[in-house]
Amino acid sequence: PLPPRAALSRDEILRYSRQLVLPELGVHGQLRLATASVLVVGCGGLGCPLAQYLAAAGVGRLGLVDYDVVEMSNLARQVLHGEALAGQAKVFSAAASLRRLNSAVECVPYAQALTPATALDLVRRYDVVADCSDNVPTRYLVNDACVLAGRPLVSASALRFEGQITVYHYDGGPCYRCIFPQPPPAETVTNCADGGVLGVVTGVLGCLQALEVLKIAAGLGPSYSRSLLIFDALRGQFRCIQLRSRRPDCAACGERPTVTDLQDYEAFCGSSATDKCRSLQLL
Amino acid sequence: PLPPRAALSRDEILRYSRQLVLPELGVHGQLRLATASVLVVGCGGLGCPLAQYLAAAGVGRLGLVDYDVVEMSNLARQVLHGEALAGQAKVFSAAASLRRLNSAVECVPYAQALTPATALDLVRRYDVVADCSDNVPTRYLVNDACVLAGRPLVSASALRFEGQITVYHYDGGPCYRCIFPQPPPAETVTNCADGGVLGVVTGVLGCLQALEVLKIAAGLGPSYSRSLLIFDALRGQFRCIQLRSRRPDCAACGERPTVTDLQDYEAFCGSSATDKCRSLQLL
Amino acid sequence: MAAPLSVEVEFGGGAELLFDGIKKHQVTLPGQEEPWDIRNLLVWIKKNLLKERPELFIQGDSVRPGILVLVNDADWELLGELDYQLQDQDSVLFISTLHGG
Amino acid sequence: MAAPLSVEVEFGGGAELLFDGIKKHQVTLPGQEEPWDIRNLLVWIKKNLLKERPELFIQGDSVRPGILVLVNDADWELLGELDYQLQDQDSVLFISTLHGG
Ligand SMILES: [Zn+2]
Ligand SMILES: [Zn+2]
Repeated sequence: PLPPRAALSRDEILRYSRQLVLPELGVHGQLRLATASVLVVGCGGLGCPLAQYLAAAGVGRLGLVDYDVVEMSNLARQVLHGEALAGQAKVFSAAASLRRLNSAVECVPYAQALTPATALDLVRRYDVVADCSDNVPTRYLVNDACVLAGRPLVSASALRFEGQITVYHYDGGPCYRCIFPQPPPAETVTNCADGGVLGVVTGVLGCLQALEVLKIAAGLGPSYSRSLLIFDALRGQFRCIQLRSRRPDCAACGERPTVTDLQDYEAFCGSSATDKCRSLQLL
Repeated sequence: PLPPRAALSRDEILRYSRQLVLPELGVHGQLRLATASVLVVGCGGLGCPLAQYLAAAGVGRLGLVDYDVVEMSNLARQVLHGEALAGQAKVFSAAASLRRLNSAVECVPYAQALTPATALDLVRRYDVVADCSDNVPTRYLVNDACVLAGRPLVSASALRFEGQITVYHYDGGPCYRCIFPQPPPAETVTNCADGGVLGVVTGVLGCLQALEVLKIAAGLGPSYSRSLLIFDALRGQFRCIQLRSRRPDCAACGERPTVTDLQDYEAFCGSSATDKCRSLQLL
Repeated sequence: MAAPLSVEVEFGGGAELLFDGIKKHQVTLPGQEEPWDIRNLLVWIKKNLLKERPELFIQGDSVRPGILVLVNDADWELLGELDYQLQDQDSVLFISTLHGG
Repeated sequence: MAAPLSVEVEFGGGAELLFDGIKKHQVTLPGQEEPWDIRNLLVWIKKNLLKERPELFIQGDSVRPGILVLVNDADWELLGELDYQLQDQDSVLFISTLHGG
């Protein structure tokens, strides 16, 4: 966590003037954003717009985690990267773009996969976590690290023309394991390479995810704790569904948790957190 | 309009592979995008994410209209610009960012206000128009130009924590004047400088606007013709409301239109299309 | 004699700023001789909810240009505008159009 | 004897791909001795709507892990899961969780 600050500079007042005049945010909320730190897990289709709008809004520190390098097939949705940066680590490409937009935001690139060995220590260094990853083992890993470290988790996902977003482990609400105690069978999971995705759908979801992070960081509270917003881009339909409460018998956040350390999530899920060439599945 | 194309290149197949595998889009849809041209009116909070995702998706030509220059107070939401470009025309700053992302997209910058003298000729050169402007006279001007030129208009707006999006003059649906035959009294109109806006709200709306443009350009059809999607970012609520049909007595698109040429929209609305320092109003 | 009606009146797009910033109002309209229509509702709102600067909301006997009126999420133009007769449990939304970007 | 029920069955998040890509199904469940609950509905879906690869949707007598069941937009866990007794005009949504980004 960053040290508290008493006042905004003249430059900050000018730069953030359009949001400072919002009574719900104001100088108090802006100071909270300026001293907030957010860990962005994944700098792909969701992480790019998310990091872009968090940096623009003046969040103090952004941790960027991604082991992957920029490929041409990323550029139809991963808008922080550019053609000239193909082959570079995504976190460095993203950090360079964010610096152009707002040099006052401290970007910390982690050019590595999030692993059970590193996740807890990393998550503890940030106030809020955004899960922008693209595979099941990482989603369980991020969840368990957030529960163990006591951090709120804003989680989004997108595939084809659809997107989903919710907030886990916030103010007594459920965690990912409360909703999904068991991982899906590996053969039922589709990734973006196989199933496809329309880039701007990740744009809509990444922006909504940034909004939830900003509201949590500014003290306004999120809208999607205990609920899940689903978006159907072909029909232009949003639908908010009510999720269950925290489960007292949850393995991670329940009254007698069995997940007291991070585990082997690839074994638990029967799939890889980094393999990009899984075979085509139906859904 | 751009000339039709028979096939995608190897590079295009690689770059757009994630969206090519979507059966609703496919090679046919991608070819339509590659030969589509979109006029973006305003390179501010809406125009930046919109142009970013249209360029990423491979739209053939983007016309960028804005008379304004980049200021530091823009950067909390106008994410295509950067600190180093303060003082430059927004259209050049935006075009440079878009070129970094996708050099195959032809960006045509128009560093000028859209005026009754130029609008019709400009709109006629494009297939779809996105209204990303920030004032009432420009919204009537863009509408009338689209009706006279027979172009669909995707219109979005944002203020404070709220956003609205709809599609005008598409497939027999209403135009802006069908819904708003008379302009609002000038003293009831609030701009972003006075009322404030949270940057990521323009991000959400700009992405939804890009989605509607892409669906129209690809032949999938929009979702918000004859309806208006309203977004309340504080509550996380989307609501889709049903609008009236086209009015037979509409001055622009009706059976006996009185708007047969573009007019003096500043006089019609009693307000300026370029004045950035209007006095504070209540709403 | 029309029975009392329970109606949800909502404001959005900034129109709520004329109503103490409150977006949702659960309203009970008293029984009266004539049926309740939107024309009457506007008079009732002006008297009971709208405390100052009514000209920013009302013009003549209707709403000012730039405010959309939605009855149960449908444009009031589809339902007869001022003459629409309110039903119990109806929701009426007044939304100010945004122009910012 | 339970009367026939008219129920909306919806699939999303990719689950619709097991049902010819059709998201919304208006379904009439015939009258039967026992009341209709979700357990029975799953059997009915397997027999009448789900033509191939049932293991991608059903596991044992429930849905497979990773599919959320929503009754009238609320998590079925709030309503008794498999034992929830369907009402006429209920909407039941089966949504496959997405993991892409
Ligand atoms: Zn839990
Ligand atoms: Zn019209």
